[in-house]
Amino acid sequence: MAYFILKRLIQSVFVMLAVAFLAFSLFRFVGDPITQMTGVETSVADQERLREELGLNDPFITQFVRFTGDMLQGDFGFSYRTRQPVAEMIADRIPATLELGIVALLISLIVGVPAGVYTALRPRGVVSQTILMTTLIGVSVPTFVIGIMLIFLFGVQLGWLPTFGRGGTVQIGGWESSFFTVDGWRALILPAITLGVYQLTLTMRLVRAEMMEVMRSDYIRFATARGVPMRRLYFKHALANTMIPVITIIGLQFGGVIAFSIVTESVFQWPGMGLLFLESIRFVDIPVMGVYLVVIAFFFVLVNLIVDMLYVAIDPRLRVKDAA
Amino acid sequence: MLTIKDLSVKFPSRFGDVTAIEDVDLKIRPGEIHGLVGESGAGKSTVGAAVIGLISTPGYIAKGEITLGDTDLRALTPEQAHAVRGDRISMIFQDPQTSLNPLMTVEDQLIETIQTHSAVSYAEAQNRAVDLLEEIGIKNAAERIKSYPHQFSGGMRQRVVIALALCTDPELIIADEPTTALDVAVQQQVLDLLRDLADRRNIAFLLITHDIGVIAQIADRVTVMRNGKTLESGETAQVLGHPQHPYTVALMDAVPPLDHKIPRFRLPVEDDIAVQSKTKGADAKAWLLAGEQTAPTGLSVNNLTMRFRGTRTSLWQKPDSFTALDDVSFTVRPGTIMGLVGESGSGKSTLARVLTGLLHPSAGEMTLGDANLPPAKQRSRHHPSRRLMQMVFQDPYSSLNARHKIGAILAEPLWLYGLVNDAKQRRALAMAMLDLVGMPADSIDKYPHQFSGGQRQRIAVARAILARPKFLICDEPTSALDVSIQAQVLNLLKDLQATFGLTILFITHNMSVARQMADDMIVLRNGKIEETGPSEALFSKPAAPYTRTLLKLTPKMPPEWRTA
Amino acid sequence: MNYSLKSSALVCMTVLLSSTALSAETFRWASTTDPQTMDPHAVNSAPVLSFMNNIYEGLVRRGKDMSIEPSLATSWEPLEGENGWRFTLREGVTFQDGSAFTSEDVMFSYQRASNEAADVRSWFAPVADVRVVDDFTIDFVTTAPNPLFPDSIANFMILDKDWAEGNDAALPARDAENFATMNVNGTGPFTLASRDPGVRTVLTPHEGWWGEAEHNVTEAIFTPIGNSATGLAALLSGEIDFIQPIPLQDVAQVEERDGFKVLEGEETRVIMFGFGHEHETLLYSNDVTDANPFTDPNVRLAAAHALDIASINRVLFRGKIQPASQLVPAGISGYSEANSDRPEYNPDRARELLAEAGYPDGFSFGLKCTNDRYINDEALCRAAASMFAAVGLNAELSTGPVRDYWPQLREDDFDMYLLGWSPGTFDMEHPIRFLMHSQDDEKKLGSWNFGNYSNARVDELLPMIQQEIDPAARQALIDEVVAITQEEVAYIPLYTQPLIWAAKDNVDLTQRADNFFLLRWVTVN
Amino acid sequence: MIALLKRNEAVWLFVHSPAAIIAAVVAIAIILGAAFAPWVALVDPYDLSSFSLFDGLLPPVWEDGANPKYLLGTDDQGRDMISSILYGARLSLFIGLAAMTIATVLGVSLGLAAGYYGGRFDAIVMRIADVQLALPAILTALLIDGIARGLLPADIQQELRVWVLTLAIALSLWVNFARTARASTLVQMNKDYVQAAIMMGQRPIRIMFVHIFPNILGPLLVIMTVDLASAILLEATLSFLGIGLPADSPSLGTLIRIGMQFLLSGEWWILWIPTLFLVALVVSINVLGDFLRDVFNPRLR
Repeated sequence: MAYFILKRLIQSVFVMLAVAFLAFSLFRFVGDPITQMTGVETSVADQERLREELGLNDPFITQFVRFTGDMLQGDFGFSYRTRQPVAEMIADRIPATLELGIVALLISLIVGVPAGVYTALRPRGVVSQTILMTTLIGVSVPTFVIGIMLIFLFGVQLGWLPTFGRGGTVQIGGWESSFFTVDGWRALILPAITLGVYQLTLTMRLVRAEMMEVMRSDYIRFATARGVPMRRLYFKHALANTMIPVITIIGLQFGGVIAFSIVTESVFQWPGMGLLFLESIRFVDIPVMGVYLVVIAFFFVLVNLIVDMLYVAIDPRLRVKDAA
Repeated sequence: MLTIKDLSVKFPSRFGDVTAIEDVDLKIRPGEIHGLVGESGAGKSTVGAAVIGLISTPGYIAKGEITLGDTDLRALTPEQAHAVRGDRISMIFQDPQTSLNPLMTVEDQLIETIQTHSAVSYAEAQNRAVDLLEEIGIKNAAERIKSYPHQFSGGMRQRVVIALALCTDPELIIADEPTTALDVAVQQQVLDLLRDLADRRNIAFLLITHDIGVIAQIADRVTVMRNGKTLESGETAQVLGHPQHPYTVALMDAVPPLDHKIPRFRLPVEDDIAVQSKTKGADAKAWLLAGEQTAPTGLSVNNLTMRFRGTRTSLWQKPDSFTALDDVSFTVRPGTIMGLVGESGSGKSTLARVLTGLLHPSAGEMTLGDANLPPAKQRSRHHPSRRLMQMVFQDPYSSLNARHKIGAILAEPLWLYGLVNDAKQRRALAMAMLDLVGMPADSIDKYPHQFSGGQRQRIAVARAILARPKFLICDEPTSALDVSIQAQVLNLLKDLQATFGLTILFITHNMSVARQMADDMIVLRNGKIEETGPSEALFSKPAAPYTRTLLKLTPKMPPEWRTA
Repeated sequence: MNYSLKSSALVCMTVLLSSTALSAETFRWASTTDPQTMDPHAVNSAPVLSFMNNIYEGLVRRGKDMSIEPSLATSWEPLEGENGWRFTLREGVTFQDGSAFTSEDVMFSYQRASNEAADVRSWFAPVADVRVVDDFTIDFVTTAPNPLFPDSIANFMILDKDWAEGNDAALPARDAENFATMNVNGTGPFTLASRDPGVRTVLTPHEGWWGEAEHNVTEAIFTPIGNSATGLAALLSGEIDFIQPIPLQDVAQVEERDGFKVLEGEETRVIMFGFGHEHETLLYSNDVTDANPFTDPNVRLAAAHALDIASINRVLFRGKIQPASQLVPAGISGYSEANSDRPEYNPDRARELLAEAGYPDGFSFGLKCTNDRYINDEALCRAAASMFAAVGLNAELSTGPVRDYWPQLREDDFDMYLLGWSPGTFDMEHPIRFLMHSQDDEKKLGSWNFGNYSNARVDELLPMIQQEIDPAARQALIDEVVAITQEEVAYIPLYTQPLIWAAKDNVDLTQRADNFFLLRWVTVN
Repeated sequence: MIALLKRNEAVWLFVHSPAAIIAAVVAIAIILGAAFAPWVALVDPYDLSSFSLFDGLLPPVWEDGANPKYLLGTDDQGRDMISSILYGARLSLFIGLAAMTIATVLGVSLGLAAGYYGGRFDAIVMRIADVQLALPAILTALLIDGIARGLLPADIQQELRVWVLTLAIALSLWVNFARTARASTLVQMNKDYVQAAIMMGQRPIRIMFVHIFPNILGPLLVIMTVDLASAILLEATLSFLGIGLPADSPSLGTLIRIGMQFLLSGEWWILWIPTLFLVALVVSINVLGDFLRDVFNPRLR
């Protein structure tokens, strides 16, 4: 168990380093930060001096080693755009993105899992077919169109929900949360739905497929033959077994959810990491872009570690090894 | 007690309804073990499913009656039917590996079943569960009950399955191939348990199986089914000892006896491949014989050891290794059949894989004919042994590439080994070979899934023979086949061996089959050779205690039943 | 064609205050970009300078009509006996932390803003020396006569010396933040209450401000909203009171709705096409690879005749742009009334000119454009390319974000390019210095003249314009430059970009032509 | 009889699935329209002289002020909407198909090899896949976009734009194929026909591509359709974020991005007609994917 976790950790470190390398090497090509940092009237010589000061003229390897080295020491550098420490900027934005991602994920689970179970158990029903078709259309509409439509329907026409931002937030030990105010929740609804729609469909279809597979398994047939109550059969026996592959995919997707929140955040002016990232691209703020990528990779790695541990929690076969 | 009358089950399809079973009649009395025997596709499992009301969708009961005691099972609402399940009728499935929910402890599964059907407290249910496990022979039940299914061995797991079927004290248990996935020793224990339960608790069993040996051993009465119809029914000794229906007669003929060796299985005329025209087959035969006119080739193995490294689970602890073959030495005489028997996990298949170069042994030497046979990593793709040694696999469903036509499958050894370089010739030869193994020539443009298991196994044999091998490894070639098909394939192998002077290593778990095929025998257990020697001597006077046990446990029929 | 000057064009759009009883109001507004920093010397960009003008003040400031008026200096006059200006400072001014404002603060701010670390130091290129005369008098000595110097430092904002030095912010932050990046201490009408960069910035009135408040805002909350559709939705749903800018195609929608109004004006930014004047050959041509037809003024004129500004205005800009004849819009000081005609739309004439120049079948060339810098920039270029194609000028259009754009222009990687220019000093001299004078790195002239348009007479005229004090004589010099550059088609000036803001009906505010939005002119009714 | 049954299984299912038929009709219509756009379309959006700003912002024929020449109206450049959409679909489908093909070839080769060889090679491929997974699609596209900007000379960048975008999308999709191919290969590796081939001494390349590949094609086909749909959507999303294609080579995504400007302005057709078109295309591809899934996994029916 400990060895298993350790192995995953080593793999994770490899993934992180690789991402850092890619992030760093590729973002150098995004554009020239200097022209974005300086005004119209700044002379070329002044620009060149700034370039030298920032070390942008150093050889690539030197820059990468400095970048990685600093990062390992917890020094994430300063933003070219705002001159603030990148670590602080990103840290300030993490709660917004995470809360959005988590709520989107929860929506997708709370709606997607029961819908998947339902459509698996009544595959031919009219309701099932309607659900399947609706969600199919749901994933076929680009996220940004869904977002804008929701804003204009619920924000402008009906005026029920805010159109942008996070609403009221509460600081809890450095974590700025929208979970504790009505305003915060109201502001969360639309972006979370926008972000969750795709995930919801994915979850639903996955649960459906796995559930249908599980329902055909011998142990479900045996449990039926023993007269185990249907409700228990579906939710205790079948669903638990269904969740094992579902958790893996959700884990793999969570990184995607966080990254896809770039689109949602830009549509809803949601002050998360994605929005910061987009702004940084516009200003060629290389330090922020690099750290953002590494943070995304970190979340991916972290979520997958958690998934591995969840596995162990759900599946007794992975817990001990004393099978005959 | 259970009465089935004129039962028909149909499955709607786009070509109209397909009848799965038709006009089935059956009666089971309390405490009776009723064997329902038949080959695959006979519809025996559908009968069981119909009784417990679990016919897989979209099948439905077209007509007939099913009554359990006074209850008309067909008249029940779905809720009532569900209440009957487990309470009055229970079921045991074939594979104990898959019939238990892997995520729940045995205790949870038992208690949930008990509490579903009787209003007892949790503690009481718990007590009953422990008692039950002890009753069916699980030691230390109070502790073991907390375990998860994967923590039990195969035989123990099947006991747990039986306990689950039993825990509500049903009147009838439907056992669908309950021992097929088990080794003989465990099979024997489970059969004993069933017999005991029938006698002591007066539970009726519907024992569905394809294994006539099992029926012969414990069934009180037997019903023979074929193509969805019941052919014959009655006392076991009556039906099997004095079969009336021609099909039952043929079936009994195809069962390999354990106590003596027969030269060929007697097959119903229309099934016997020997009758097929051999005009084209003669071409193939001629081509094969025209190959190398060398003497038969033997094989010897010295001190072969195979160790598997376990998966690493700890940083500090070295992973456990598992010894699959432990210092195995033997010699297969040229032109003979060596039988290799053992239970699952004995190392039989590992041995085959080491010989064919799929696994690299930890130690030991192999010699094919006069030449050293290099182990896997040193055996190049072009080594002569690649051709000289061929293999027939257990599962004909997976040994042929489902996406390749038969023609391509058969032509493969011909071009791979450079035996025939002209594509047209290859095709002609492949067709001739099909004829030789008793398959119609138009099979060549079909895909494997268009054939039955037995036909596929013949194709697999044809492919192996087309390489002009000198040494053939048959790894359980008939264990996935019905008994009558098994007889055909065994006959075919014997014919080919005789014709082409092949040397064969015949691997099987079935002592009776081994007796019919082998000239010499090896008994393998836990990677070690228990006993080896000429076949007749070994079967008549087994020296090793293990061999004796195996022979004792193998179900056999009273000699007087034999009609042959 | 002669376009008359719209009365409201450059003069501000002021909505008069309707009540004098100013009640306490929270005012929320949004714009597309967040000011990167709270340090008024660190970044010379419009979002920062506009925003910081609410908090800090300069010696002079611009009024609602862009005219220079006293701020921290009450008066200024040319120095006697040498080049430069003497500023008399306002007395009794306090910074937001309560400390008093003196000439030492101005001196300190000058040193800070002209330091290498400051992005605004180019403002002080003409300054030779600064001398503190007494607590409320300070002299700026310039290297040459500089009549426009006071105008050029309207955005030069004054920090408190003690505060900056005491907080290790004596120099603007360069590669790391310092105290002044996130904190302020100005003399202006508002002060920073809280700041969450990129999310929310809250300003509250500075109680001790020396001026008389024209606003009734008690709290002002700024949110950057990058997506224009979202921004508009936020306004229409009532979550914000004011947004700058809104897309011009949405003007009709906003106007139609009750409770909202659109403020339209004209920015000082002129959009134009430039040419690679000194390229020997075209870089992106399939047919003409051995010459650069754009070196011929007639070819450039043909391109100008090919463009149908009226259609562009009607379809792309819904009638909201003013066609431009020169590089500053009418109303800016130095605007050449004498040269206010622009080449008319005449495709036949364009074809003729091309034929005369030896290209009867036209030729292909590369046109570079931004897609995120000016209003409808990409659509404009596509339309222009289509119009060019109609006369045989086949433009290979290449559009990209501005972050890649300037480096490409600096590397001379274009045949023709799009550029927008807003004269920082609100005087014609500014575009002459940056866009028309030949490139001269040493003197820092012609630094945005990417195609290196070069005319010896123009180069000669620039210093004369810079030093001429007499307005009429100066205008004559400028008229000559404009005439030359029009004659030679140095650039094709297209139009003046519109300014379109939207607000709730109950908000009164002032739209200044430099697109600066100042809270001190806001009232919420 | 069984042969006939099996062979016509797909056809039979298809004929009995109205959703699949409708989807196929829609998809084929769009694909044909896109393929023959140069012959079908009224104007060529790439030929700047074929349209004029004079015709800009005309509504569809059923609205007031329409020009019957332009059935679905024109955009702000005066381009016929139908022509733009056909050319847009052409480009979107091209990018989608090309990205999917690259992803399939790359992913399946790596997945097959990883499953076949196992051990260290497998571990390396899977770690690379992890890294790729840790860089979600949008970010991959941004990175590729960035590197292309940096490495390619500016004059060919514009022409290679489509390919850069295609590659970016392909790179974000290949992992899916690699993981599926690997998992399926591992299953096939345990099948005796593969063992037989190895035993016979066949070349690994042949075993992988001639023996294993046809057997893992089913699940791959399903992923291919699903990924074709996501590739098209991803292109649209990237264009929305401004890192897709330039406005003069409009894909459906670019058309939608441009249309977003007219969300409120009254010219609804510039946004909603391409959007409707995109949704119809993606839905029909997804429905066909579902159908394929059913064909290959009859148990889920």
